[in-house]
Amino acid sequence: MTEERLTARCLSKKTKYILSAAAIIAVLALVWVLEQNIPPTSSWSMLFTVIKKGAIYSLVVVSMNLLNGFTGLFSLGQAGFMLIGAYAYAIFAIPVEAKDSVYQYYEPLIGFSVPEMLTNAMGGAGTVGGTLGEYLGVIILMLFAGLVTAGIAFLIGLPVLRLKSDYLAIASLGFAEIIRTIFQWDGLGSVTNGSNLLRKFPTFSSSLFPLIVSGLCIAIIVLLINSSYGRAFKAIRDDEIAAEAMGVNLFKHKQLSFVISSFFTGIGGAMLAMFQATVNATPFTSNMTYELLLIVVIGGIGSVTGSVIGSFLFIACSEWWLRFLDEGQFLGMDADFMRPGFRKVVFALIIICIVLFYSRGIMGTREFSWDGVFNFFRTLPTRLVAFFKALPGRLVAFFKALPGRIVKFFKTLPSRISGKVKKLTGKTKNSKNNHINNTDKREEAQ
Amino acid sequence: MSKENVLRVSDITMQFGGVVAVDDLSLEVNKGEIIGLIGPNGAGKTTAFNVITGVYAPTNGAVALNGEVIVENHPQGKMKNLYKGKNDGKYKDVKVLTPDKITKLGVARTFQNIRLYKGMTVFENVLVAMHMNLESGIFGATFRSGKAKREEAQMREDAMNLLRMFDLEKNKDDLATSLPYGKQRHLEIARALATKPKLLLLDEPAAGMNPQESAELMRLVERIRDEFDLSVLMIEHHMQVVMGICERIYVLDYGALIAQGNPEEIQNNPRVIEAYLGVDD
Amino acid sequence: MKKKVALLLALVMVFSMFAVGCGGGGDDAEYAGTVKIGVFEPASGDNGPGGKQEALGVQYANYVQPTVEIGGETYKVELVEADNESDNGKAVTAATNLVSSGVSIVLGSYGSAVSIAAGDVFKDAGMPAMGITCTNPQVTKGNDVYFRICFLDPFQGTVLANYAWDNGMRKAYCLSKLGDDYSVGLANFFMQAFKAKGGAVVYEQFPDKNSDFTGYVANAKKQGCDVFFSPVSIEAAVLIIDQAQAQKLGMPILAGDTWDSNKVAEAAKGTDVEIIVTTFYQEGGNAQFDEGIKAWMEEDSTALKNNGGNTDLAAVTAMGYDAYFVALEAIKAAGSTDPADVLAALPNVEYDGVCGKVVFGENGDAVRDVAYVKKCNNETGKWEFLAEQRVEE
Amino acid sequence: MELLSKWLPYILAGISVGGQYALIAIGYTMVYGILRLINFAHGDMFMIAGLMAVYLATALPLYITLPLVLVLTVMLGCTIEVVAYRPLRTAPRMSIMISAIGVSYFLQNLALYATGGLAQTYPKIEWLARTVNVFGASTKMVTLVTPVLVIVLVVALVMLIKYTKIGMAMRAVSRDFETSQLMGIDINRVITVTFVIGSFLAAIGSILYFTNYTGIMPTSGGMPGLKAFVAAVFGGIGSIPGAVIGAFVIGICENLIKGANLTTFSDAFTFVLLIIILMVKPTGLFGEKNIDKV
Repeated sequence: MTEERLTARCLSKKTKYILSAAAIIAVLALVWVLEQNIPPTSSWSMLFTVIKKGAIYSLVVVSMNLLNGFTGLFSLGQAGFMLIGAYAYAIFAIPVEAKDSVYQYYEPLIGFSVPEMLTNAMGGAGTVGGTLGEYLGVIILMLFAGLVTAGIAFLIGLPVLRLKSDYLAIASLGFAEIIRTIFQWDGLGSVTNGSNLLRKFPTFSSSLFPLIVSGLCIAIIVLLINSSYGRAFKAIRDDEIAAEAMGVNLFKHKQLSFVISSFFTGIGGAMLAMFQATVNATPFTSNMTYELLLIVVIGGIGSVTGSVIGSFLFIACSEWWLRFLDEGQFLGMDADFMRPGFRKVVFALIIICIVLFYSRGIMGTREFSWDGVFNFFRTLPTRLVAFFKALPGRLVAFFKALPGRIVKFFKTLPSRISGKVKKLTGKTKNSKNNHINNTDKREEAQ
Repeated sequence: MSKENVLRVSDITMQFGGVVAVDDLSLEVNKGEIIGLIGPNGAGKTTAFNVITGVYAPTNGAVALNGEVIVENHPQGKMKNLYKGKNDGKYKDVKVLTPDKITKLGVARTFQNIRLYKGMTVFENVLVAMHMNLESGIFGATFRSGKAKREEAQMREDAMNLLRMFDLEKNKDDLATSLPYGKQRHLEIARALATKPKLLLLDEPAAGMNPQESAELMRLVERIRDEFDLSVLMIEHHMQVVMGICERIYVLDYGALIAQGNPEEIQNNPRVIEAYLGVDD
Repeated sequence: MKKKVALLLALVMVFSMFAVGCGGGGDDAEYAGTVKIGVFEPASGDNGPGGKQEALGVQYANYVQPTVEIGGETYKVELVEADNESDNGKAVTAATNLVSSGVSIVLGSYGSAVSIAAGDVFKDAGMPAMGITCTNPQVTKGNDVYFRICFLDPFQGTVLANYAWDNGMRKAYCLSKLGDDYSVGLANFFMQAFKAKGGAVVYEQFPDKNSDFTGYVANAKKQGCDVFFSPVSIEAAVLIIDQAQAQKLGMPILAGDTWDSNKVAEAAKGTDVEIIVTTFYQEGGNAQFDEGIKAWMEEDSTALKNNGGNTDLAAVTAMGYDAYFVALEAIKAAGSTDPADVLAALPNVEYDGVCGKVVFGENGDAVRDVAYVKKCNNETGKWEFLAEQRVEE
Repeated sequence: MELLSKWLPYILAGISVGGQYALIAIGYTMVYGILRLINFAHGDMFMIAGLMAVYLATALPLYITLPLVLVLTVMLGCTIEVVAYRPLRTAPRMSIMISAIGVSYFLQNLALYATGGLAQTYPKIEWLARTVNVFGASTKMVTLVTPVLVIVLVVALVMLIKYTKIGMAMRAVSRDFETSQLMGIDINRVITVTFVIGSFLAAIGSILYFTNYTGIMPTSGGMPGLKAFVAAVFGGIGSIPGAVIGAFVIGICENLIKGANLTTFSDAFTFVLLIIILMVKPTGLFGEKNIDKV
């Protein structure tokens, strides 16, 4: 019996590969079919906004999770790195004849456009080769954006990664703000167009593009996490001192994680630029980083699957599903309190609830696996049957006990409120362990 | 007794400000030996470990591994005035290796207050310790190059062997922290062995164990020494364990070495008895 | 405990989804159908106050004329508003949202930056868009679907520069906001024109979310300028006036159309700060419109609040009113609610509005050659008409 | 003399804004000293205090409004502590920090909803807002009042911490959380008092700050909050005099930079300063070396 269960539980590696490939193809095909059939004026076209932005955010959030969740580095520089990626892409992608209208007040310094050059080199606009060339140029530039971001991250990492937890957070936040200012500076106007919009660079129109790019990048991150290096990162997260004692070079591995995370953040930034069709530095504030961090938490710190689910949920809620809260109607009635901004209040409340009551997030540290899915469905019938069998009894018991409970609730309310304070004092004892844990070597001296 | 020297700690003083945690400590470990480091609580034993493994830079003194100096320091800056040791001026060089470098040179340790990687499985805990010997770069490892695949397979096999030796293979996929206390101690040793050390530092390996478990541990330590061809330096409070397997014992009190010798000598040393039991006036 | 909270949350979500479903219904039977007009305006952020005033004009126009005749049948006009939050990033999704809600034409936005940022969304969807007071040339340039009914910054900048020069000002302090295409653009065109005349300029920019203008006012004083040119948002305007008063700026403040707002006038009330602006419309230019909208605002408390608590008119409100009627004309001319038809009909629409005649010329920009110069009366806190300014080509 | 008259307006502005940062920074530094928590919501509480004054002043006279604002802000601060931080006492530090970010997000959005995204104008406190002349430079009265008030409050606070029983308890808790608990100190009481003091000072800071810069937006708390936090780090987090000095340094430098026509960099400079100090002296000006252990 147990033997049989064990074999039933695990699918073979080959099956998993086939399933994954089939799932990916199915999703991409579905998106493609939907895109062909849903006109932009349909209310369902918001779906594509969610897919595009969700895919981009997934990549950025997963790279943030690599840093915060897998390496335990509390870095808050994400928005700054996205900004670098976005600019690195945009500056070199603006077609030559559009430069004058984009750089209205400056003499553009970069006199070429990579996608354009490749389009011309491979057969000119309109031809098959030209189109391929443009794609190639875009891909090259996205890699370039990642590399530039990684390079700058390397330099920032040199001083910043020697700092500990909170100091690291605040220093990286500071660097992000400095980056933002530099990119807005008039003096660099001939490259960055000062604080003004960069636009007219090639963008994508199909949701497949960000899906595929983000998917590939996330796959690479997952491979990394599952490699020996990923284990070293996790060891640093769990216990820096023990990691170092087992021969893990702390600085080198922190730097690796930081640079790789920034590389993918840069690519994410480039895609965000393409999604928005314009870039300027203003929106890349610390609030953007906080938003990303909240998504990491909602998904689960230390879960790639969670980050991806969290991103799509977050984007769908904030851009689409909760919009009705702003529109002044509730169940068909006019509701005065539902004016613009109400959506965000509700949204913020939901987030606080998640942080307070589900600090492990949607996935905790678990990951998606075919075994998990199959086991879920395999055991579903039995569990459902059990649930419904037990339901009448439980309902009866519940309603029987209800009056007594309500009375008890109000009777004990005063004493519980006064008792709460004491209880919390007792609890704090354990907390101290977490409190100091990975902070100082000194504490374990004696 | 012309045994090959593995570890030589010379004149180590460790001060935190004006507080002397280790006072002018010298000790030696030779190849294949099991050496005990004992002393009352707060005597500076763990601090000595921390100096040897590079967690702290000593205020003065040197540590040599296989004849090669890995740590050397002398009082500098503010410490010049605060230094209370005797050997001022004897050490000129400053050499402070980070713990990971020292581990690479062949010193592995366990921790008094078990420091396993909480979020990782038993198997992964051991694999991490093998990471430092990985030759593939990050690209190879990520994209699973042929070499990386071979290395990974080798690592997994070695790790399984280690787990088997410590009777942990059934717990392979459990979270490290879900293990019972005694097994966590074993896992820490297994993890330390995974770094392929020449010298193993055990910080109270028998803490919290009953006599039977302690006895098993003794046999295990001896077996490790023989099978892995290494030397062991251990801090231990269980006199049964220390006296049972250690060839030589160093006794620390208030940071300073008060006695050394074989178990018998130590047991009869009046200063040791005094340190442990106090004196009647 | 946790499970219960989870269940509760899930219930709320499900409930909400139903609310969405139910909220959508309710077509009135008396009309042949509904035509939707998108209002793409900031309701929050820096340009929130201006965006709200501009949207007021559209809302009032919708109140005056809630139906439109298309092909002999009466259609109800419904406004769909989307808040772009004065943020270039949010502008894109707000615009997508408008497009996806099935509007026939989009009006807005106040603030050029968001219009530029969202331009491509409209372009890709083939959705006609009509800028009301976004004056930066880049809004319509190279974008076939974006039109506008106001004048442009090169024109406004020149008007302001001429005014400054003609009034004996020789050195100008220019202040714009980082990343705000409107203020940066207008400041640049002003400087070009002012320098061409032989004037000197000092140029500075302040960062996003800045509320400390002490240094900027002090700099203008230190440099010995004759005029303080700051075509920035209303939010910043109020703070600048406050600092100018505290530090005794001692020079007139010159600004563009954004400052033509009762909020600004109110801030200047009781101070001795001299403020001069150029704008699209002069209150009293069309008595019928003025009275009508004032009466409407008196009745509608939300509208009154959005206008800043009193019924003084901003030029952008009048422009919003005109824009709505231009849009109706276009829909009538198209004879359909399909955005593509409206887009085809739009270039040829002509309309005589309260702010003058709207005829679309090159790039889809309205042909405008008049700006009104107004000055703030510090005692009454009202705008007073000063001059009509044209530019000799 | 000419040099002075040229730079005086900037220095005055710097002292004034520095004092206001100081009042916020004390809240940060005290909370951090005790809970090891960067209270990201502190800056937003400062903004909410401003908004409360705006709304209360429409119905009540100023002499009732202002004390009421102080009381309500203190209550808000304690509520945040009880609702968002206290349940997480046993959770890892990152959770509580994220909870703080969540609260900050909530307060900002609540303000956005309440104001409809429009900037509110702070009620004019005649005495503080009137223009005065200092050595030829015109400025608001609040510029002169701020540094004096800050010094008075800081002295009072230091006395409180040094000489009262609760002050002693606070010092003990910030030194060693666990031991002081074993010694019978009521941790929650100490934390509540910390939040009371922090919120109270933030409320006073908000009165001074918004009298100086009269526009309040939902995001108004962000930058001053961040700068005040940098000031706290600069002075050595946990140290009250350090936070005050750090705040004045940042306020003055920031305005001098504006005076040097580098206005674009006035915000970024704060962070440059932060990074320099973290590189050179990671524990800040007056920070203790093994601060992490506390």
